[in-house]
Amino acid sequence: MSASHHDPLSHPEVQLASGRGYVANFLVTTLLMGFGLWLSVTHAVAPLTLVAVTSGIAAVAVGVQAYLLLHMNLSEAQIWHTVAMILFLPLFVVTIGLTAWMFHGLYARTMIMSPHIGAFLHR
Amino acid sequence: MVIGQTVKKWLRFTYGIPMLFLNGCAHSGLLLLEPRGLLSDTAVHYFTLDVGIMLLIIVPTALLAIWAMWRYRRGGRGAYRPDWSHSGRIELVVWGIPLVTVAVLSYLSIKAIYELNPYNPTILARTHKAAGRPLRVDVIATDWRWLFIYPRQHIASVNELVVPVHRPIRFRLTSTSVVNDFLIPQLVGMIDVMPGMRVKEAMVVNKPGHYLGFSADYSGAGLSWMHFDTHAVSVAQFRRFVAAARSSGRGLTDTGFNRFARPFIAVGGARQVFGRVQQGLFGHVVREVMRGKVWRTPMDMTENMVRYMKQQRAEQNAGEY
Amino acid sequence: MSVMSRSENARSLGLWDRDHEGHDVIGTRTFGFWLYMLTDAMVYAALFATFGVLSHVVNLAGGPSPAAVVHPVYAYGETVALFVSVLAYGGAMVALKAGNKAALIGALGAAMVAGGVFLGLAYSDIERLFHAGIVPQASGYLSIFFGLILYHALHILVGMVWMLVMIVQVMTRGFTSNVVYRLINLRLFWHFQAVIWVFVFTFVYLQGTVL
Amino acid sequence: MGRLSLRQIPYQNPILVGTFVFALILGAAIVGLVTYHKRWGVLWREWLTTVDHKKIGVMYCLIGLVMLFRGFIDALMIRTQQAIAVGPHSPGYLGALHGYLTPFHAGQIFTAHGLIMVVFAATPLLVGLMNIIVPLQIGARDMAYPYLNALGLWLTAAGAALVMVSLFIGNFAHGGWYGFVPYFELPYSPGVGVDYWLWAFQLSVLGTTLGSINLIATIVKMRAPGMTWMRMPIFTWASLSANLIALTTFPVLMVCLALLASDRYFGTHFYTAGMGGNLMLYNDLFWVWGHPEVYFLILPAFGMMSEIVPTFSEKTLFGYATMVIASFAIGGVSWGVWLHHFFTMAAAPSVNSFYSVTTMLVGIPTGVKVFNWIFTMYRGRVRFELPMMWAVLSLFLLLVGGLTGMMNAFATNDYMWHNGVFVVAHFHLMVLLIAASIFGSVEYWFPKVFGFKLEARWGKAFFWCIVLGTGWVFIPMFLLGFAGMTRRLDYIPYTQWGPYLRVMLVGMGFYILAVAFFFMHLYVSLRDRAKNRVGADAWGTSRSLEWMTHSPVPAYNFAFVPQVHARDEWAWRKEQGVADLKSGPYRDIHMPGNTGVPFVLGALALALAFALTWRIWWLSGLALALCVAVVIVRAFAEDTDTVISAQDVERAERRYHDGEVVPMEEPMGRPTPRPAT
Repeated sequence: MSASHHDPLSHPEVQLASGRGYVANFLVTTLLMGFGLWLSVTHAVAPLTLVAVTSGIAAVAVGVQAYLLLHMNLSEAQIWHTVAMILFLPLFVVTIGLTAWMFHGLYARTMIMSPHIGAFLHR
Repeated sequence: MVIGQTVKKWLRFTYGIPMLFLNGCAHSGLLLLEPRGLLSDTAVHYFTLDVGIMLLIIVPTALLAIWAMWRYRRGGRGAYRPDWSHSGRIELVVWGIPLVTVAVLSYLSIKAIYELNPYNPTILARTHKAAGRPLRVDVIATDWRWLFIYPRQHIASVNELVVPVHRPIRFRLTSTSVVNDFLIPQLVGMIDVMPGMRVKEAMVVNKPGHYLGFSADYSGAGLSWMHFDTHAVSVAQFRRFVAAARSSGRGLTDTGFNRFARPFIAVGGARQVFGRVQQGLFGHVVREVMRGKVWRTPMDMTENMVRYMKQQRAEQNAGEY
Repeated sequence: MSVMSRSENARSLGLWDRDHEGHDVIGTRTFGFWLYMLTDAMVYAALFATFGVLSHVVNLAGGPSPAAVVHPVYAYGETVALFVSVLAYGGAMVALKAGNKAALIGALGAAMVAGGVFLGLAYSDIERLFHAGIVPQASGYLSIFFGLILYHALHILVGMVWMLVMIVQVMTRGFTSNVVYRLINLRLFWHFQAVIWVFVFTFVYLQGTVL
Repeated sequence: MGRLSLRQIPYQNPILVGTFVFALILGAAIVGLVTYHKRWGVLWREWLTTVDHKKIGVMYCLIGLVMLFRGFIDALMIRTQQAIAVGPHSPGYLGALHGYLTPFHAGQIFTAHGLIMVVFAATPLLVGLMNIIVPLQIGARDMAYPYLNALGLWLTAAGAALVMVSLFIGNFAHGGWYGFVPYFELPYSPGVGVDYWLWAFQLSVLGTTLGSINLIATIVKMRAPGMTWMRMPIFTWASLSANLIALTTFPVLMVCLALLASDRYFGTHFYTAGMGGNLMLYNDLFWVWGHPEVYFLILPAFGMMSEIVPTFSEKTLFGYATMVIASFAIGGVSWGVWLHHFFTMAAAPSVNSFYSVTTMLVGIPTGVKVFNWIFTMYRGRVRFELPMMWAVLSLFLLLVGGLTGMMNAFATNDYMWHNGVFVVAHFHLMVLLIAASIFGSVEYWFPKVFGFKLEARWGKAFFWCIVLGTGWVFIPMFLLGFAGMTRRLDYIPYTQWGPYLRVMLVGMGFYILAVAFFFMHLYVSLRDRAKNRVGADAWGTSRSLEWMTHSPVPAYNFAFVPQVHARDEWAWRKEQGVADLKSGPYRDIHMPGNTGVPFVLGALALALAFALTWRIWWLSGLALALCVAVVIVRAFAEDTDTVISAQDVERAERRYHDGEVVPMEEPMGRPTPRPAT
């Protein structure tokens, strides 16, 4: 509880900072998001393709951020951070994925679509 | 599944034991184990298999545990080997037995789920090809009564379900306010009855008789009195019921239903029959709820309910029920 | 082997760590905070699961469709503001590595300003919607739409307050180990908001145009 | 004052007035005793402001025990009500139509019973035991974040206090501990009961999440030198897997409850039936948490059994690696089974099949554990002392609970009794398994924490009454399950259920005896503590690191941090003949200093939750602002450590070696400003 005799600035987590990485991250993610924006406002692709492509873009952007911003790597200082995140990833997928699956089926089985509400289907 | 059959027979026998114990009379009250419908029969069939297979594992395990404790108790006969802590062969068996059991049970479970799928029970299609056109019944759960609408007959009945035997019944169910759970222990399993949604259930009664039905999910103060009677009758008797309802009962319109659905604790029963039910009432109720229609629970059925209950008590004592 | 020699053998391995230094305080603190951030990510996962369930057509309840609610170009402005703020915080971390107090305070200030711009943009966007009668009470979809963006905005607000506290602490305390671990935690917190925003922007705004 | 007024105090209800008088007398007695013995200072300095993991653990356990008692009283009321209110001709008292509870009151009681038992009894007891034992087992001097540890405790305490306050001001939720939607929405539950439930639950969520972060970080970062992963004691492994579950699932519950709060307070439509809400979403989010939560409770219980069984079999645990894998397999699979809590939702058969199979998969690692305990006893020398008796009871409860669990996992069985009392009986056996493990480990670790063993005679009477009570209550309940009886009835419409319900009263009688014997057990043990004093290794055959320091454990845990050489380090040292605790010359030990901030934050959180419940907006705002302010001010406190000087350590160690009992609350260490950096 008293590690104060070490210089805190020499701690590996301080030394992780990399100006070049942060700038690269800024450029890449801003451009990726810009590309997604361009796709959606110009309606350049079909809706389903848009969903797929933008999801892909988001995945790439988050990957870049995880590596360059959050410094997810296997170095000794960061390994437990990375392990913890890898542990959570499947749980995010499970929570969202299984929920979506269940409710997709439930809507089909229990909802009576009246014409009144159906009118919004393709708006 | 020869083993399954044997196990089943044996288990049927063991059901008797607790019955003998507790009240010795012919009717033990263990409703779930006395199925009188096609679906409940099937469910009990799989239940028996499941329990049998599990007991094949659990009983020897329990005996093993008792044996180990007895033999290796301090001062017992077992040889003390403090350093023994691993055996690959035992580990294999220890993982293997549960794995195989779960595999078998999973197979059975999936088979049962499809056979008893409330929307389309395959067991019904397989065994009831020539049973004729199914009877449609729309069920609406209110706070705290059950309304059974017979859409083709344009009649409805409150807290009393009358159905012909051997003919498939197709239910559509919804609720006006909160989630209920539709259950007739001897005939059909539970299904959630949800407001703003429509679920389906199917049922075939094998024996004429009088069966109890319950609301299983908690729905508020009137839950305990939200039970209903199911009368499984012959075709002729069912026709008489329909005719009697048509001639005597009052009508039920969409606006009339709005009044009917107000919270009411059905102490002492709430039987009622409606002769002319507006067409499409079920769909109307579902849509109304989806649009946000709410039948609020007044404070005197929650916080201040002592007075309400006292009043009901007085009415009960006065013989009004 | 006799008992005596066995115990000597064991003793020679060293039974007690007489020079126990304590653990790495900064590393332990940031690890715990990272676990906390992951729980926050789980909160977002649950919110996104809710969003997935409540963006079916019946959840509009006859109200405005997602395409009529979202404004992706505007949201891209928020995106850039947030990414600039994150970049500025990165600058603060570089300054910390160099031990440069003034640069660190300046970069934190810049990150706060950019965060403020993000909040301002978000505020005017929500204001616009409220004026059009598009409120969380109107439908299930709108409830979770506002739920998501308001929860994210709340994080930005908290982050800005935290930055203010850190500016004061850096000025008064200098780079003590407590201040340093808090700066690293704030880095995790702030950079994490950018990650979450990528999801919000993509799933709520971009894909909202075709729902 | 928002909705709060004097009318909200239920003085017309004789049951509540009686409870209030009882609480008043008890409170007065405690205040009187503390004042008489002049212990207010000690209470504040050494307990309320402590950051010592052992004292925090003890306080967690105390909260758990008090709430366990409250939950038991609720159970007693449910059982008597159901035994009386059978059929239309049954008598009614106190304004109730049948029995003595109105439906609204009965609803509050079973809601409180469930919430209290799961969240405010089992959870604090387990968290408390993990708090005490885990740092000792890994050779740490404290938790990774002692201050956070205290905060978690006081948030949990605030939640428990809020539940108790609801007894006397207003009312509690009345629809089941896990809440029903849309029943818990404003139109159907217009009172404050649901709000009490919401905020009490939410406070405990916050406390438990913080606690889980703390335990995980402690285990990952604070192990003694030489303690590799595969040398970690099995209880620590179990705590790790349990807390991973808590860490990952509690946030989902937080969302689940927050969305309900939003519906109630802001009129949004997350869970409403109409207006585009989805009421099943509540069940989905709740059980995403709810099912793993069950394993959050049961994994530490398994861990406790895995500590007790080897100790009293005088033998190493069979299949250590398998046990670890099984714990994590249970934790992992528990994340994919939640729909089995609403199998009857009318989901597609493919969905139900998936969840039925995943649920059964849990049975595999659980079965492995059972076999491993049996093979631990095999070739051992089993001693049936009290902890072992509880562990054996747990084992058999697990067998029955496992059988019935597999029955429930079979989806079509579940259709038969989903909301029936069969399920109630099943999970009560599982929770009783947890309770039995807890009682076993309280017996087991009590001497470690307090320096003397609990006496055995009353303890055995207590044990056998629990066994008899359990049989007498839950066998009829299983039969009632087959009789089709549904849950949460305040009136029994079907008279054939009556005899079973009356038989259960006999079991409740045994439980009442058990509670009485438990108090006797504590009293006699305390009275005869001098007779039952023990040294470091209370049972003589324990194996893990916590038995390598003095009993009661000194504030600094270990005078020197141990070097770990083997899986069962203490057993290894005894075998090698180096089981000697004398290890001078001593050094200064840096420890975290006590602080009142967590207590203050807990009090503020209670004020905030109370104000939100009653919609007293000014108080909510004030409490929230004060919370933020206190956190910020605390961030500026730098000198939070104390130092226990080498002389103090030496003096204390000598006293321990002389066999003197050093009381837990004796202050050690003094705040020393650290050198400026």
